[in-house]
Amino acid sequence: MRIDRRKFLKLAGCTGVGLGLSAADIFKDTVEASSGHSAVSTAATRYAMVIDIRKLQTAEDYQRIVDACDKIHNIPTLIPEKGNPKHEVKWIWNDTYGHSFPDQKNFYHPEAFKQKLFPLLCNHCDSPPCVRVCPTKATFKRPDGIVQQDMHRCIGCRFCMAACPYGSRSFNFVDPRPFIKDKNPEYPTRSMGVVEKCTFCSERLEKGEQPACAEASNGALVFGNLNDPESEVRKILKTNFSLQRKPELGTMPSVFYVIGGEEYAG
Amino acid sequence: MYNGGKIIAGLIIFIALVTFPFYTNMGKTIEKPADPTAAADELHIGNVPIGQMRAEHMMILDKWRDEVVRGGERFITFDGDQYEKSIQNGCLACHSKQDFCGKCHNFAGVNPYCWNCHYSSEEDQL
Amino acid sequence: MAIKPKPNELLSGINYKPPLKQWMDEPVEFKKGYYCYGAKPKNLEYIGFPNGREWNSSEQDWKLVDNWKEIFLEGMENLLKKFRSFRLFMDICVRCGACADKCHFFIGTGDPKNMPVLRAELLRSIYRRYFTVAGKLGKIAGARDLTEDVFKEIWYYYYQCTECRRCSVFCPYGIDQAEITMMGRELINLLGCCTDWISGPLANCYRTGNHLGLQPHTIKSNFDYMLDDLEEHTGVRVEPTFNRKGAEILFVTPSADFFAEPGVFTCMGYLLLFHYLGLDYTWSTYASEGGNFGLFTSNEMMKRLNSKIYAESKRLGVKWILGGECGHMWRVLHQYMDTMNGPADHLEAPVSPITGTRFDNAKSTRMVHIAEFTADLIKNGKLKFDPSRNDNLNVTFHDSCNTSRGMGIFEEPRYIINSVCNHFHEMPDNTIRENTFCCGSGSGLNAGEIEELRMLGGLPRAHAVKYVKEKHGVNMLSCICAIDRAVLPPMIDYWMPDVGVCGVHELVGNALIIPGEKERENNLRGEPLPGMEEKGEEE
Amino acid sequence: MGMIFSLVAVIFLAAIAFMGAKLNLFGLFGVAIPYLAVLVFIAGFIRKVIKWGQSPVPFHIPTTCGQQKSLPWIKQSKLDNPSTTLGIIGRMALEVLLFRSLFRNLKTHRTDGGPVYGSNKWLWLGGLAFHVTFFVVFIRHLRFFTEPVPAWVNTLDVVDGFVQVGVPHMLITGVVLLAAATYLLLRRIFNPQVKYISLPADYFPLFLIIGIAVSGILMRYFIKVDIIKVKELTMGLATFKTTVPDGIGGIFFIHLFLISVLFAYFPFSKLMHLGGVFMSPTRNLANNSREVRHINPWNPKVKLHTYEEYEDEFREVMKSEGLPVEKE
Amino acid sequence: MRIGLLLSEKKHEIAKTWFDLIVETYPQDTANFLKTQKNRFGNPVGFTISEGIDAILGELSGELDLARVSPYLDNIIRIRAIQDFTPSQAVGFIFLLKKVIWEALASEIRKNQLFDELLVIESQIDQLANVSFDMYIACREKIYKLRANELRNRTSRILKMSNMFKDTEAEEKDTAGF
Repeated sequence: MRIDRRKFLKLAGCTGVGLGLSAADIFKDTVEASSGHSAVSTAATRYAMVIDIRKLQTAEDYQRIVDACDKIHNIPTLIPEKGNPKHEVKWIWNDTYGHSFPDQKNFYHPEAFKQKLFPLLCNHCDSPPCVRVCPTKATFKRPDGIVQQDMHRCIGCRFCMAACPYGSRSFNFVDPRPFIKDKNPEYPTRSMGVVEKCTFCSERLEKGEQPACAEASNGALVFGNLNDPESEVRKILKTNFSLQRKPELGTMPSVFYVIGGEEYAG
Repeated sequence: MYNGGKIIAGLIIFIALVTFPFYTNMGKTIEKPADPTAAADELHIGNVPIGQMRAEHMMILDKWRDEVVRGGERFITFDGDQYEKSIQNGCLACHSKQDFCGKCHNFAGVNPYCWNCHYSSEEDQL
Repeated sequence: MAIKPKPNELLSGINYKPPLKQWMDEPVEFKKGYYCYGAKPKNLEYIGFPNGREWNSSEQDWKLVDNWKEIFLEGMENLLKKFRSFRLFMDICVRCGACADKCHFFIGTGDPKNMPVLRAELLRSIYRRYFTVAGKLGKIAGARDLTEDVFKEIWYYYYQCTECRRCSVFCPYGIDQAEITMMGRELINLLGCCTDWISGPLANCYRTGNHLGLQPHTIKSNFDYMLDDLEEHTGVRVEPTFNRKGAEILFVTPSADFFAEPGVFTCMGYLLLFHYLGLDYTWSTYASEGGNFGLFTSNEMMKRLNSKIYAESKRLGVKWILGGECGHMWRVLHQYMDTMNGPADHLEAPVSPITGTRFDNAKSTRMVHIAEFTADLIKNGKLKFDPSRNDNLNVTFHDSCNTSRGMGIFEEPRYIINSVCNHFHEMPDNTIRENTFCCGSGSGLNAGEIEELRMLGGLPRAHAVKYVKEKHGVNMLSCICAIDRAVLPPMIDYWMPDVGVCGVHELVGNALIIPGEKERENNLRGEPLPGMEEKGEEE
Repeated sequence: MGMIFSLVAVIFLAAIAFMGAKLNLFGLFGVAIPYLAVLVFIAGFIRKVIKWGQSPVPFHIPTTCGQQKSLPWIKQSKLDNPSTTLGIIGRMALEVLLFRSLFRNLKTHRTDGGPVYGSNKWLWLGGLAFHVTFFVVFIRHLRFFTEPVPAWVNTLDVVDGFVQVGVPHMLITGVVLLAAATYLLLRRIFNPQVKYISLPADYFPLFLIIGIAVSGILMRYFIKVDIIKVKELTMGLATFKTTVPDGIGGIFFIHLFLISVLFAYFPFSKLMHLGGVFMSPTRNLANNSREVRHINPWNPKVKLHTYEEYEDEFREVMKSEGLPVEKE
Repeated sequence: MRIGLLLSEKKHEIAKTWFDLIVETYPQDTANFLKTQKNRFGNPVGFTISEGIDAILGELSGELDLARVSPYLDNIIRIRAIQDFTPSQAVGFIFLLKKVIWEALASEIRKNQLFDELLVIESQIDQLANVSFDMYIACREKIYKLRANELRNRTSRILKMSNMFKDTEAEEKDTAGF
């Protein structure tokens, strides 16, 4: 999908129009679509991630996953005493049950489950609102379902951050380079003034590797093609009960949380 | 001359501004950066003649960038070998940022923003 | 169809669409009512101007001297050497056109050569031809030969400029057509081609001290007559002094103020004010003219006429000088007098004897504008007014070109008017203050033979007055300029009757409560005051 | 007429340069003419300014565009009617940097509800955009005349390319310069008043500058030239060690030649307003002529009509009216 | 009147054509200026003409009330009276309206046989022209009066110099001479 310069300028001119879009407009047709549970990607490939929350037990389990991502993608680390919390950049991070699934009105979930942390990342939605609002078409959806962002084209307008219901996007308020702990010379950094997020490690996929987080998770995070009935992710989803984040918004997330059940009992 | 002081002061400032290139380079001998050794019509990765690469590398890089980011076509085959269309892992694998890119860019005062994001292994405290 | 009318035939006399030529190819056409009569030789002779002769500006042959071209060009070279403004303004105009529609004569007449830029180009084309390298290329470089027709064109249009400086406000380089017009007129005067209307007052002023040629005794008797009137209206007998040595202040105002209506009413205002204050001041019959037609002629003539004021102040031994309401008079006093005839070491830095205020802004010239003087009095609470005496008036204020753009006196007169009147309305924004429109008759253009031109030049001003007349019922146009007072009445009379013209100090005179005055029934014009109409009729 | 002439002249000049490049007259077009042009520019500029300086400012004639300094309780308009040196610096800065006077430009429109007052800022905007961008473009070109290129020149380049559109990234000033110059040209063609006053000398510099901008933009984005060789040539000029590398491309010589023509033409044209604006006596003088005496160096001796002469003529009538006289 | 209806329908078009024709009675450079600068204070001439046109056309569409239309007509004549036109040129612009109306409405008039009504309109225009002549003469008289006042002022000044002021004071009105 190549956009020539002229087209881009035209789009850039529409930025102002984008400003006028309200959230209602953004979600309107996705909500309609979701009510029927029908609109599902029919492409050959739709990458997805299944997170088996049962397999994440110790703090180290969680941290290993985040560290793997941070290191490989040159993600700056927030220095607590210096950093403004707003400056935090996160591709994959952990949060509480309440923050992760605010729409779950079931008070009777097992208490231990509700105490757990959940790894959160970009949901690579099948109907991504961030793509719709991007005035420069820097964010786009690939045929394989990955919601990708062209950093060269990002103008830092942050419409996508406003549109994303999952808070999966971070803005570089400062030059990130001084805050990168272990530099990966094979991966670029970002510059000040652009938005960034999880890419499902598209660069690793092209080399036939698994996403870094999945690789580091000891099987807790499983990556695969959702549209392939034989894929591992489909098998897990077929046999386990899972949750999506805020499914009622109709964004159709590609990240699933296997929650299990009996092990929380007692 | 009337108001001579002010007028001459003004003229001196003006002349100083206009002749800035002359006195600032007084006595210097400027060597242009040495040409890369390859002949202009030899082919570069991507089947582009070196001469054309020199004039239009920014456009070729721009094209490759779109192919990688948008199309997921990360690799290019040249002379039977695969090369990654990447500044960090491709270009800089053969060329030195300082010596190869930097010399001409600095000489011509052209400041691309590639380096804002793309590391070169020879600097940036790596 | 027999009934199809062909009205165009009725207008066959009109030159419909002249081919669009370059302006240089368009010969000047002298329109009746747009140009003045030529100067009479006896007037030029009296003031020692060269090349005076009997000639008629409406005739083909102007009887120019044989070497007129050399005189003109030599004069031009001389002026270029003497005035940086002239040389600069000849060189740097970029013809951006910002000034084009700012000139009241262009707006009124639509004649493109009345755009300030083009009026200046008339002279610039000569400058390029004779004084620049590129000009040798001729027309392509915007240069042209000086011919008799070109000279006439310059003459025609340089007496269609009132030196109002409105163009200069908008010019990005401050190019001032007034300055260029002055240069052009200096050159015209070298050839004895001054207008009759300017040369007459010049000669008069040089001889008798004022434009009207009033001799000392006439001034005196004229005053007596005015004082009788004043006594009749106010019950106060004012006793001004003339040529009195040892007075503290010398008062100078345009002679029209003690001779012409409605100027005399302004003069009555001064007289009442000074009487009320008990000011130790004197008038002069020798320096009895504030105005200075030299400004419209040549800098030397300006100096010769202006010198009388300092000379008289020295002879009389006064401490400082007070000046009445006038436009071009103040341009000269403010910007030229000290340079030309100063330093005024025989005087003292002016201090108001009533309030003790030092007029620091006039500490070198030692001449104060009466609006500054009066505004200071009012601010210090030294004057008692009954503004209701002006209640029949809806007043607006016309900023005069010279005091606006050659001095910047905007707030003082407004402060005074607001203190003495209850009903004041400004004209629309872009027609007042530094953007003010000219009366159309300044710089010696108030000659009767160019009535049409003056009416058209005054049109923009008249329309602004008309606007406030319709909107606020304005019926009095106040101003601080004698030329305005002289020419605005007929101009207003032509465009929209029933708006009067007055000086600011006439309003002051009306409202001022003077100890010992009788119950005022009439204003200074002898018209009944508001509420007194009945009484007036009974009597 | 003047417009066609100027257009043809500029095209002709471009053609000369192109032919020169074709004929390999690099020494002439790359070295001799640029040197000559700069020499003519500097010498001509100085000559003109000194010529102005040789004429004094005999009178104090600022155009006052605001309230004067008078009584302490009346607020003076310190920038539009300055009375101090500081005020003048402010006024001149506003004038030179922000085109204060053009900002005042007026145009009023008739609507059904009556006249509406509006300012007309298009000329101001076009003029300012033109001059500011021209200046920045000029400064930006220092990268061809300095080695190493100073950081501030590089920074300017980065700021100018801030929108990061296109490759090589578009420089805003170049585009705005071309747009503004085109606006100024169209104004001369379509505004009847401005058309009427325009001379060949008004169209010529505009076409020349448009030609320079177009050739520059072509070179940067479309018809590439070898920039390293260009800088080799320009640095040769700057260090007086001239070299003429071959194979630079004709478009560069068109660009360079048109610039040379602009430089050489400058001191003999209206472009001298660059220097003149600083010397305009209606702008650069304080309105303090009653406070401080301004000296006219050639203050003429003139024949006066003295009081004595006056009294001699009118003594009898003065006495008859009781006016005091010096001599009885 | 049906033609009145037609007139008000096409008022805008007729006004524009008439305005252009009037403006073209000026030299071209002036005409361009008048056309392009439609503002009241910046361009009083153009404004007065267009304002007057609107008023006159409004009146023609209904019953012609001279008292209502006169001030507008007067505004235009007052300007043209001092613009170096011959008397016929100064007021002849009224007759241009006949041409304009005919050109705008000819087909409708033919189709509906409205010649009688056209005659009425034309006689109204003639009426306007008559009034205009009166106004023109009044303006010229005013100018001559203003001029005569100034001439008298000049002579009175000479009388004044010979100290005969009191005899001429009654004439000292109006303009002073500067």
